[in-house]
Amino acid sequence: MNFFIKKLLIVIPTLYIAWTVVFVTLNIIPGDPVNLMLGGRPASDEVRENVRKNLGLDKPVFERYTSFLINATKGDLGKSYLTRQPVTTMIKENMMPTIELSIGGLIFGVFFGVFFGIFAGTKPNSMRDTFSMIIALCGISLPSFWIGMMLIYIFGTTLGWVPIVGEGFVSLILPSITVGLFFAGGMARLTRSSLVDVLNQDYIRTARSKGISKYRIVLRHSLRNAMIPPVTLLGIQFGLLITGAVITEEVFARPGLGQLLLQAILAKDIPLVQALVVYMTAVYIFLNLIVDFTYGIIDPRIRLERNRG
Amino acid sequence: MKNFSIILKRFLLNKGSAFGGIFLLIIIIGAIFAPLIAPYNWNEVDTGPRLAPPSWDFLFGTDIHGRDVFSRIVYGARYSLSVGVISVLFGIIAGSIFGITIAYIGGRVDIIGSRIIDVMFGFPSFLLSLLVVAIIGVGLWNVVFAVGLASIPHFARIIRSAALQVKEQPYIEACVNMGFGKIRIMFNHILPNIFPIIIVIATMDLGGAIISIASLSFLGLGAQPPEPEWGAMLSSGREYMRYAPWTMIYPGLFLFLTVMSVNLLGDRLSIALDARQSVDKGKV
Amino acid sequence: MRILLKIALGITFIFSSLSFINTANALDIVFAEDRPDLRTLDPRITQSRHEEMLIVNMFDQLISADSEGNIYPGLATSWDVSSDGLEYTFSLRDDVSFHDGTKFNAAAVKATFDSIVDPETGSQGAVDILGPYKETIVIDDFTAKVVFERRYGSAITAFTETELSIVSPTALDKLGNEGFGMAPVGTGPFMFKNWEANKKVELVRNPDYNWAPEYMDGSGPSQVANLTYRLIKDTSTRVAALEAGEVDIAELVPPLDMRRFDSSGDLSTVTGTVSGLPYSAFLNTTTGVFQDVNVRKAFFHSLDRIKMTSDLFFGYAEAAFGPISSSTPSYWSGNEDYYPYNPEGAAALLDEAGWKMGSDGVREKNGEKLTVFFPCLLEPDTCVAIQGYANKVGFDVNVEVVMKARQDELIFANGYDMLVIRWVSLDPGVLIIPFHSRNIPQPGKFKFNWARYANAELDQLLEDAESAETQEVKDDLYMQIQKHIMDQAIFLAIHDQVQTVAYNPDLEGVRFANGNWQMRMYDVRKK
Amino acid sequence: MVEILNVSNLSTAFQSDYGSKQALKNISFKINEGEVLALVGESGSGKTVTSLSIMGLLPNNAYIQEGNINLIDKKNNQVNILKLTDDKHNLIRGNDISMVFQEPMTCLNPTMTIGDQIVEVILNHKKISKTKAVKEMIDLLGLVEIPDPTQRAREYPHQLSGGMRQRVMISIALACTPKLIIADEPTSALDVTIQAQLLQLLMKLKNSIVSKTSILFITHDLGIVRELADRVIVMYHGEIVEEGQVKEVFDNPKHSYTRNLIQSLPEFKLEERKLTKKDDNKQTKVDDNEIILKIENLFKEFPVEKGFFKESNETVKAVQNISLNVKKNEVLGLVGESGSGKSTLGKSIIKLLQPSRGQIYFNNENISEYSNKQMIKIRQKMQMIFQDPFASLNPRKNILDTLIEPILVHNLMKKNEAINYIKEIINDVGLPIESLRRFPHEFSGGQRQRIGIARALVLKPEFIVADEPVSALDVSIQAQVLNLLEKLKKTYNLTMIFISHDLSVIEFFCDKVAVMYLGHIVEIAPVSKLFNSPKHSYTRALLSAVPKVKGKNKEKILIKGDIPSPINPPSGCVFRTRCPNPGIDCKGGNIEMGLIEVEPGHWVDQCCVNCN
Repeated sequence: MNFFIKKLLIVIPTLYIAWTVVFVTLNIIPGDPVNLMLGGRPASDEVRENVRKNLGLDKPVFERYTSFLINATKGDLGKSYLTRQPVTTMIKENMMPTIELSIGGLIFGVFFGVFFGIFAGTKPNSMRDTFSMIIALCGISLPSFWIGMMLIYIFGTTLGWVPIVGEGFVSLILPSITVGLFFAGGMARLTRSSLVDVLNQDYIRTARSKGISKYRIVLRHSLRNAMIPPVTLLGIQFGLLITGAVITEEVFARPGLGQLLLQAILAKDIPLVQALVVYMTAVYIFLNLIVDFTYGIIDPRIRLERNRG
Repeated sequence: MKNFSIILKRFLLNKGSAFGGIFLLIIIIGAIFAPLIAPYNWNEVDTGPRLAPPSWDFLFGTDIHGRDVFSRIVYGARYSLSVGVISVLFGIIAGSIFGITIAYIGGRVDIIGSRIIDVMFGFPSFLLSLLVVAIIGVGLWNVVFAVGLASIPHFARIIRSAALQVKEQPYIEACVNMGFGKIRIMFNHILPNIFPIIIVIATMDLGGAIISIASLSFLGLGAQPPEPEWGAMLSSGREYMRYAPWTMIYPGLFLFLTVMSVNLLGDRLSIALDARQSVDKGKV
Repeated sequence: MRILLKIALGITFIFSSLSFINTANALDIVFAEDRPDLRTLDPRITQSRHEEMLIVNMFDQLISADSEGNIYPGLATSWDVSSDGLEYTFSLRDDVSFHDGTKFNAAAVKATFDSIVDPETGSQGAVDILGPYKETIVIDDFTAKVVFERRYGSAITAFTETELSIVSPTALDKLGNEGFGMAPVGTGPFMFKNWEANKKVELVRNPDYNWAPEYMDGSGPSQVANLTYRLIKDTSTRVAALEAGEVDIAELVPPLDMRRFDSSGDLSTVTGTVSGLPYSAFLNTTTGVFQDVNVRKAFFHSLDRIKMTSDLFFGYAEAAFGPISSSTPSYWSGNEDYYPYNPEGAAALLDEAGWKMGSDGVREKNGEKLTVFFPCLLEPDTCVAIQGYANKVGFDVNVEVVMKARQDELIFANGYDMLVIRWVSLDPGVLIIPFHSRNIPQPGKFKFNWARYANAELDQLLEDAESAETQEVKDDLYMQIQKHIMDQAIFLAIHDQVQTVAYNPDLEGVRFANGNWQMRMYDVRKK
Repeated sequence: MVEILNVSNLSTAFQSDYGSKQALKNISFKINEGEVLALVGESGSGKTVTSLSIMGLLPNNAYIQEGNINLIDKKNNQVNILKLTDDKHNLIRGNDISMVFQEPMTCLNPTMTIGDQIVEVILNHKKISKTKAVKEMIDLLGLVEIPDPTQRAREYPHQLSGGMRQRVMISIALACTPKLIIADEPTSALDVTIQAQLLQLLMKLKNSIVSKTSILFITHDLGIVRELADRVIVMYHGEIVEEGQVKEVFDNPKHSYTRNLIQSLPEFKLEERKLTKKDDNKQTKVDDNEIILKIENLFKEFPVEKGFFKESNETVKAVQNISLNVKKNEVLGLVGESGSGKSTLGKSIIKLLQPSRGQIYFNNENISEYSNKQMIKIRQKMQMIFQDPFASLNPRKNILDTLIEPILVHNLMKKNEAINYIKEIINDVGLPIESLRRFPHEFSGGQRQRIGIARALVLKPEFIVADEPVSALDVSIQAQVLNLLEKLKKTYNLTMIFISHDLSVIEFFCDKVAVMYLGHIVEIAPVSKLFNSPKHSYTRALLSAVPKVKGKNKEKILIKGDIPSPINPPSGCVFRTRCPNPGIDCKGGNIEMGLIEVEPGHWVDQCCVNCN
């Protein structure tokens, strides 16, 4: 278990580095934040000065950096320039829809991905292999915003089966498909190729030499070994979920972190962008930790090496 | 040269790459000879009635400004393809140099290098390109640079692992034994041997790059009016989706078919060149 | 676990909402609002018409005006103006109370107006509409006297504007300026319930509301029990939701859908030509190619505004010519004879100004190209249409679709050649905002004179018009103002603003507020 | 003799991009009950394809053209295997016929415990309860001499050594006491000493528990055939060229291919040389030459990479305190099993690896601290020949480029002058001139090794390290390359270090031999002295483990257990844990290692000097 404690310790410096990188890049952005913040309001020069002071923009960059860091440890990530609301509440407000969307996308992606992967991998170069691989290829070639719009057009407006705006579970179906499709394509291709690799391994030939039936070989021997690369892909592709969220929320006009981030970047709302980026990186690293954990379960070599390590 | 002819035969014979190849050829020819193929000037307002449905003289109908959608798609091919290729080229060249150097020099340089890659991998590449666009401003060529930059960690990681494998080979040790310099070994011996992998991941990622650039244009950050980039066309077509769906369907369809054929070629190329190793671990 | 709970809740919600819809008496209306990024619901601060769409139904004004602009008693039963036009004495209704129970009286009026002019409040709209306000004197509980520093011609119409609605002083003290904006308390027919950022705002019926203005059909509390504003930015999603019955009323419906609904009759429609500044473009007179008045005139001549408007709006909006729309009081019909569509004339003007046609179809003058940088925040398709026409005569218009933050930045940096604007106002007095020289924006001072045109004679005309005594003097002064603006070709009007609304056919009583942009929902009821 | 398997005119072919290739051409043979039949031939002779055809495990691009295989199964009714459906065939696989494969490292499922993989085959064929099957599994592990079986049953394959895993494979094969066990080169991937242990185990089991079972033993090593098999079949290019009793075939082979196969064995080569050159004066000529290479207390340790920043505290002690010297024109042999550090030593000498400590003198110049720049001049003089012919040439460069590049880099001569010189060298290594234009993949293993040698000679070196130059080649080609090396040694007046794990090759080629074990040199001696009167117990055990075709079957000295981990080797004499007859203080591990000269030119580790 101390492997995971060590891994957790590494998370903090990575987050810190990610946050610093964003702080530096965002400060390069041209445009004076005070102007932007007071954009809408007429304000005399002294008003402008005290705004600059309480934003702490008059202090040199390094001092701002340390003071921001101290507040961050206390959980206060500063206030958004535009809405003057604390950034953490804004994230909390918009978090749920994105989480629902990501989970929907994940379930759709993993389910169809692994299904088509196994369906194709067990009979390489057969009809069903080429068929499912073409579908998987379509999965990764479909631009998510186009497929989203087509889904709305077909199922929403013309057929009217699925509510477009509505609340709750039903309105989650189309967006999850849009986010999940790219995910499913990647998973299917990888599951298939790793299954084919495993079926060519020597220990499969040993199993056959033991007179084990083909069906049992696929289930008992090859599936478990074939699952390692797709799980790795799972870890890396979480990033795609966040990307998907930005576009899908725009197409389906759903509120969420994706929208928030897009508006924040365009409106150069520095504290909000920083908080969002750190939040997304934290989620990304956290999910990768879970993936690492599943490694241990699937592959004894890794588990044993870690207990010793 | 027998080896090369085998690869070519394996590559062409296969029906998948045939479809991919033919479609891509059509797109490329369309892009180059756009002025001849496109019936109208892509930027000509009111060439026909506004939002007219597809008909013989307007194959894909017209958009809100009365511009012929078919001509705009043909000219749009120039943008979408060239844009994708340039951003991947930029990413691949930078990624290769960075990947090979940290792989070959190894030691502390390799550790720091791979930590940088891991941190950059912390950001989803799309988020990275968004940030870059926020800094350098909107515009098609800014987006190209942003997507290229965002793809460097991905390329560097795969090329580094491929270079590490080649570095262990005895023929590289022989080069060291014969007193060759580091640069000569890296670019005269290691690079040619990982070239197949570079080509494969480049083609596989070309599809992804085209989509990312189109997505950024869709969000309004990439191509500005009146550029006929497919992503931007999709975005403006969205307003009139219900009564003029053709302004949205056709640009998206061509974007999809182009990316599909590029991915198909990438797949077949990887099988033909039998670059089994790390690349096949999935389109990461 | 929480997510499972969420999904279970979602399912129950669907069932409940199905059973919910067909209960007869309690009428629930869902209004699809165009802009999600609402910032405040405080009438004293707001400057965005989208926020006012909700505010108009939560507050009342001293004087109430119907959609044609006729005046009726509102919270004030009667009012009389002093001979020198500086004092307005209002006798107020005594049977009105705020949503939080506080009694409505003269003190509330004084508190509201004093806070508008207080810089701490940071008012963006109300402070200009209140004009040369001096103070309010509380004569007795239900009589208040509003005193101006100098004669203010458009005072009466000003008191009918949503921005001058009366707010609850107790709520103001309790919540403070920013808090109030998030949870407003007024006297209007609907009370604030909750606000989910970027998603929806829910209002409920004010049960003891019975001081509706005369022009309303009903009296007493509104028949609408719950009024929900769903914020749907994407037009096609908004219209799709309307057709699918998930939303009862939708604003800013695209013209083509309006035409479809009118012909099919599945949904009822109503269109209002908005008064105030039409959709028009400022030409920056201080930098770039538009410093030369002839180039500006040539640009005006190159556009066929009538054809462009009919092509883009399919007849649902009219082309505009003057700085204020035809439905605004004191509109000068003379605007219509300026700058008809005349591409040859435009080319001649440009040649005369030394801009020779280059080989690539773009005009040049001693090495410099005739480029126009045109950041476009509103209606990108119209900007592209303008670009199409102008480029035909040799301009090279670069359109960049921008967000508000980017546009503000460009305004401060004076980094633009053209910018688009539209403004809802009931009174020609609005012209002082974009054309008076004191309103030229500086870094830090956000003002609306984006043409950056400073002319003492025009300033004087604007100030006199503001304090004109009689309507005739006012009309004459505003005619001279409009003539001056059109002569200098600094303000290119394109088309009138229209508010295209479609709603569920078995509803009636859907009614515009004054200015034809906001919708008063009080009278909505089942047929 | 009851006949249990009858293969009659079996032909198998492979379909590939290059068109179809005939693997077996109409072969027929019989296997009798309880018999050990050896199937011998070089790579590509079709011996493995035969076994896969019997088991029905041919890859999917292979197909059986004609012929049939009749088996008398346990219920002794005759069955034609080729006609069976896959399900029917499964009943036989693992029950009537079972198989042991060549690669121990990859033939066990990494994610299943050893116990489960054995129990699986038992439950698959025997209808018995799980607990009984587990009990049977434990007994089987004991049978194949795996220590502490209950604990091992719970471990995973990656926790066992190659030898142990092969024992598990054997226990799986024995699980259902099959009629026939097919062993496809079971020991060729293992070290000589471990191979000896396994062969001895197989024989023990054959004579005790599974006497009725017959074994089809596939190998390319004639020594094993001599010691193990009753009958032998020799295969060449998919055809059976000779069949008969082992003794009869070895004494007077009828077919010319068999004869050539036996002749080209290093043992016989040595025999020949002894007959022709009586005076054997090669030894003395070298003694008075000056020392070209001198190594003092050389150490090489690799850090074990662990943790986030790869900080490491443990090290792999590959080379420990090596001192030796090589005279001009002398060939020093480095012999030892895998993990003994012989390749690391070779690479450290020519500075491919930077030694941790110790001095290296080349032509009396101390090059141990030289930077890469300073080494460039020296590198010309020291070259290396690599083991794997397929990976030692850059596949993307034709032969001319590979050879000319070093000359141009060191600008020894102009371009055209260099081309002529290269033509000369290509001729010397026995390759046609046109081969210069072609690419490595167009050559056979032997030819590529010749190119590797040419590349080593192109810079006119004085000293060459040959790292197992012939062990990847077939026996017949091995002989040709060794002859070539000997000729070039004279014409180019070279000094060499010859690294190999094959003792007979060392005996044939080298003048002086150093035996290495776990990073240390345990014995150095002239080749004749070492092979006739070995002093160190490890050398003695090593020599006895090599299966011999010629000579009597002398008593084998068996070494127990596996090679210890180089990360923390045993204290004192590193061999003490496996020494067949360790002395008292030697066992205690309190005697330091160090070489003592017991006879002129014959050094032995002091630990072994006094313990026997």
